[in-house]
Amino acid sequence: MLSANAHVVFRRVAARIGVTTILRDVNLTVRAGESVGLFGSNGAGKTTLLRVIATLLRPSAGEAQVLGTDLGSSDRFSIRSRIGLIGHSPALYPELSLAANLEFSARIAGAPLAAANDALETVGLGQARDRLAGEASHGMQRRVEFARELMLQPELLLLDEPHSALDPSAVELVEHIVAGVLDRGGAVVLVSHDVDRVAPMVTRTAELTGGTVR
Amino acid sequence: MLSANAHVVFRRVAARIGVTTILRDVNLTVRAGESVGLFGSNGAGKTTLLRVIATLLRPSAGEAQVLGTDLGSSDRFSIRSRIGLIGHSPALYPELSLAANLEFSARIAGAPLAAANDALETVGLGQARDRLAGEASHGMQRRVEFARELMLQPELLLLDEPHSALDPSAVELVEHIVAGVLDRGGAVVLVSHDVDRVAPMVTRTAELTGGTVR
Amino acid sequence: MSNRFWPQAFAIARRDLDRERRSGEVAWVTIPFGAVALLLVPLAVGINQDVLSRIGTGMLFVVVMLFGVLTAVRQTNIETPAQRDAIALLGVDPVAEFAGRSMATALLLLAFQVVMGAVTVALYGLDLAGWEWMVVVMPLTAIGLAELGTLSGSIAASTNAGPALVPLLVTPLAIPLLLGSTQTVESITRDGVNLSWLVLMAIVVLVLAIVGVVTARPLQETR
Amino acid sequence: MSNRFWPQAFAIARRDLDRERRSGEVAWVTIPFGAVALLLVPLAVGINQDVLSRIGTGMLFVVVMLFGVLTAVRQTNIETPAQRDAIALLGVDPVAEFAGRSMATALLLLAFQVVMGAVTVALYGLDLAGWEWMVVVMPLTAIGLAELGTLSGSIAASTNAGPALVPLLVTPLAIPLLLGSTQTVESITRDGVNLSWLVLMAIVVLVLAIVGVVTARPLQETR
Amino acid sequence: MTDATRRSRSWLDIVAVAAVVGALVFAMTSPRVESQGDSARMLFIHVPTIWLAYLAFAVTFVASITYLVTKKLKWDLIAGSSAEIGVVFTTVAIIGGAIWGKATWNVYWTWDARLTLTAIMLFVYIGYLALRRSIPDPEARARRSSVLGILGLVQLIPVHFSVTWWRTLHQSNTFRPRDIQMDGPILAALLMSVGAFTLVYASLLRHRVHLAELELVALEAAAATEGPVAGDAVTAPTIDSAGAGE
Ligand code: HEM
Ligand SMILES: Nc1ncnc2c1ncn2[C@@H]1O[C@H](COP(=O)(O)OP(=O)(O)OP(=O)(O)O)[C@@H](O)[C@H]1O
Ligand SMILES: Nc1ncnc2c1ncn2[C@@H]1O[C@H](COP(=O)(O)OP(=O)(O)OP(=O)(O)O)[C@@H](O)[C@H]1O
Ligand SMILES: [Mg+2]
Ligand SMILES: [Mg+2]
Repeated sequence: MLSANAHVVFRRVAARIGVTTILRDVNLTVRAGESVGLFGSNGAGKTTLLRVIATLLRPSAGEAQVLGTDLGSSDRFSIRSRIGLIGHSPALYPELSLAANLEFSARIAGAPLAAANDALETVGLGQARDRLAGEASHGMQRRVEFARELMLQPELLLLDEPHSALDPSAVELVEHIVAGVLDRGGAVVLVSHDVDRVAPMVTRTAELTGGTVR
Repeated sequence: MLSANAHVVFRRVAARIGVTTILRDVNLTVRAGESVGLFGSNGAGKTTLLRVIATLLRPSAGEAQVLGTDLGSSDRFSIRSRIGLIGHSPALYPELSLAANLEFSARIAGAPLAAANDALETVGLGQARDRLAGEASHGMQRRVEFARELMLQPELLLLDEPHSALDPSAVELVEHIVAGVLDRGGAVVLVSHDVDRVAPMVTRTAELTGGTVR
Repeated sequence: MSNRFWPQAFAIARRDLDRERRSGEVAWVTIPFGAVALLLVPLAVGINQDVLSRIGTGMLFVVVMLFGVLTAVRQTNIETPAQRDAIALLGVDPVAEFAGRSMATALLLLAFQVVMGAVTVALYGLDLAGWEWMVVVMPLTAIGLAELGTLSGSIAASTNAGPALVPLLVTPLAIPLLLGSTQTVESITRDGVNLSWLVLMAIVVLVLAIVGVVTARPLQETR
Repeated sequence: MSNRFWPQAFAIARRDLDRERRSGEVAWVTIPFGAVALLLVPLAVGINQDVLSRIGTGMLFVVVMLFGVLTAVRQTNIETPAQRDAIALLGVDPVAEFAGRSMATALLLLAFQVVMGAVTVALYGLDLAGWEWMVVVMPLTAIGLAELGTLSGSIAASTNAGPALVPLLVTPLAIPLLLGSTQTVESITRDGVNLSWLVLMAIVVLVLAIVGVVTARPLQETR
Repeated sequence: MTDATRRSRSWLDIVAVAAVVGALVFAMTSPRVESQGDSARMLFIHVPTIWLAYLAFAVTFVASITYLVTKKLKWDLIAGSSAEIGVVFTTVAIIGGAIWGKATWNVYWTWDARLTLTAIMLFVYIGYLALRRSIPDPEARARRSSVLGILGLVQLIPVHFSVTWWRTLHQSNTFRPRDIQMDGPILAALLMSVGAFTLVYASLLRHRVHLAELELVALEAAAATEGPVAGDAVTAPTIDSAGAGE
């Protein structure tokens, strides 16, 4: 019953990369309509936890359910398209234009190409659409990633230090995208080092230390 | 006379990459003991300006002097070792350990290896010294870059969004390193999107719009 | 197979070809480099028209294979972890990814082979009898190598050794293709059409396609 | 030449060798790949011991050159713009950088050549008469190729074309080295010691060193 | 591990060693093949080792498939261990063949298709082992290498049929193994030798799988204990605020 409307349910989850243990005994529940701010010092494992939630890294122990699906089972691939992740480093193809990058995402996800264009306008890159991603500034690349998630409308959105590289006018994008997901009944996990900035847009905060969430 | 104790003197400087003009008519003076906060929207050219000041990109027009040396002349190479830059993306070798990365910098710059160790301790990575840079978290990599500049003690320090990826305990590093440079009679140019955070540590701010500094 | 299979496969293929067009790796590096290799052999072994025309076809396919492997694995090598994560979260069907990548690489390899074939004919003074069969041999070689490269790429992706391992995995496995292509051409010039080598190649291509399709999902699961 | 020249050059060489040790590129890819290439040629060109022992030395150096170029340029290719900026601001002497990179690459290429030489002797049944001269030929080839690779790498880095250009620049220039090495060995097995080819190689190596040293600074300036 | 399994393992070792000794003694005393001299006794090492390599790679193939179906790690350990032994046997067979070649053909290596393809088969499985080495996570290693374990077996086909194929399609200017006439005693010695090497294979495989299981258990134990996690190594910077300008 609990898990029915909880987007993320982790019980004593552990994660390893190779032989290094990074997370241990992580308990975390994120319900629909909730946005959780996740804090923790450098190297604590925040990015790793986001990758586990995103099904990109398999937990090595514990029970983990995301969007009603067990992360240990092979069903986890079917929920990938419902999850959005904006990570530290831009995931664009430097040889393609900003528009081409977004259109590629649209084609794979089955979104209309017009949506890609609209999203690019929304993040303020309408006029820079033909610039190569490799020649775009850091902030422009981040904005394209926001455009991607605006276009794809994920049910579960994971943000890793979303404010970095965005200028003051673009910082609103973070609140905008978080609000959008929550309005649709989705959930957000937001990693940040900047408590003050994040506070207004999260319903709850959690701290990651010693490989576990407190 | 003016330029004698000014670390950066730019008059109507322009910069191009390929055929794209990015900066135009930039006037900027940064005196010894001064730290300048540089703001501007995404894609305005802040990173490009830092690279011009760092002698990494030659100005295409105007007069530019850094540390008393004309950037048009080939003397500009002799001042490179007196300039420090912490950029957006980490400049580490992923196959080498954090310590090995720092020791490489020390060897090239002629600093004692002990200094590399001390700097690593200072930034809180003493126990992670043998971790590969490619396996270190984003914030850990940034900290190594701070350790490098702490070790090298540049006269002119250029910081591109220094706060990003640093956890609250490590954010002090920014103030610490800026204070260190200013105390030694150096100068700092600090690019950021976070006016509030930067305000206490800069003596002056400048805004980059339309390819020029206002 | 979902109804998004083909759109996804074509989107992947198009992305790879677009990236190649911008970087010009095959056009500007692989092709000239392969041509130089073909040029160097006569220079290094001493020029003797007789020996040359005898080893020509063989050298052609050795060069095609070695550089083909490099091309095939490059498509995987240039992918960053962040890009890999992003495409996974787009919900790409791993089978469509296999198909799309293989299509793009096969096209590039076909172009490479055509140019190398022309260079070999010009340099080694080959007898062109039976070369019409190249119309079948070259695409089979291209598809087979592309499938192998894609498959090995996804096996080696995100291991510790990373893409460094791929050529080691691909090259020995590509030997049946190499044998098939040289032997087809040789057998044809000697005894007229002998289809058994072609059939071997077709079987290899088919087996690789099946393995690629069947293992796409299990391989994805390990990421 | 500053008094920090040698420390800097050694630091650069050490970095390159350390990175190679961690990634194992030469050990795990280039060497097995080269060995497979040597193994494939006889299979592809048809088996004939006579022809083989005749083309053996030539094939050895073709393989050494092609893979050597790949190794030499790899050192440049794997450098990111951020890494390049960082090392520039460490105040590295461009001549020391040239020297350090060339040293590291030359060592790797020497190791590669020794293994490939052993493989060729074993596989092609070469006559070992005169091979003691390899002690001179191999280091000269290694140093020459390494210098060429480093030089072309820094030329490419200073243009927009990027690393894609490098093999294209290196390979034609490497032909004198290739000729020198094969001809030395051939002339020795034929007529006994004939030093003129060795002298040619030494001159090429020296000229490349001078060009590298002289152009290091101007090339840096274009960045 | 029960006493019974440990006892059966050491029994297997003893029987295997005894069988090899017995087979070799039998082989050495078997009648000479007049045309080839004593070097022909290489047959009793060369042929069993390559056949056992075939068997080892076939076991890898079957175990890989079984792993993919059952997802039981034990099968992956069998696949990996068997491939390791197969590589050793292939190497022994090639070295044995080369020594034999020196005696009969007067060269260690020649461009027979079979020799080349055997060497390439060795490369395939060296690649397989290199892949395994580069994946620390047991499950990921199992999935990825199983694909290669399956594909690798394809190489056995050209190796085995090379003799036939090249006889019809290629001038076969070298020795063809199938032309040897096998006398009864030689055949018997060969069969004994094959049997003995099979026992050696079985015993090696058991030891290797056991070792791999121990490694796996140790890895799981290390992960389960309350040791430090990766993040513990990062501490707060130690900035003494007074010494900012040090
Ligand atoms: C490096 C050299 C050699 C290699 C790599 C090699 C490889 C092989 C292989 C792979 C087989 C297994 C064939 C199969 O059953 O599928 C085989 C079988 C055999 N080899 Fe060799 N061999 C070498 C040298 C020799 C020499 C020098 C002789 C004898 C003069 C020889 C005699 C045989 C015989 C009698 C068999 C068993 C008959 C058969 O199954 O064809 N081999 N060898
Ligand atoms: N591939 C890897 N191999 C070994 N250890 C790794 C690997 N990747 C990450 N780690 C370690 O795992 C820990 C957690 O990394 P992670 O990137 O999740 O930290 P984080 O909380 O996001 O830190 P930051 O705030 O700096 O981004 C780090 O200590 C890191 O060194
Ligand atoms: N190689 C290049 N070729 C063409 N244009 C480029 C190139 N590099 C950067 N630009 C353009 O120059 C402009 C300035 O880029 P720069 O990285 O300096 O911006 P920035 O002010 O640092 O932005 P941000 O806040 O996003 O980091 C951008 O519009 C960018 O697209
Ligand atoms: Mg992180
Ligand atoms: Mg910037």
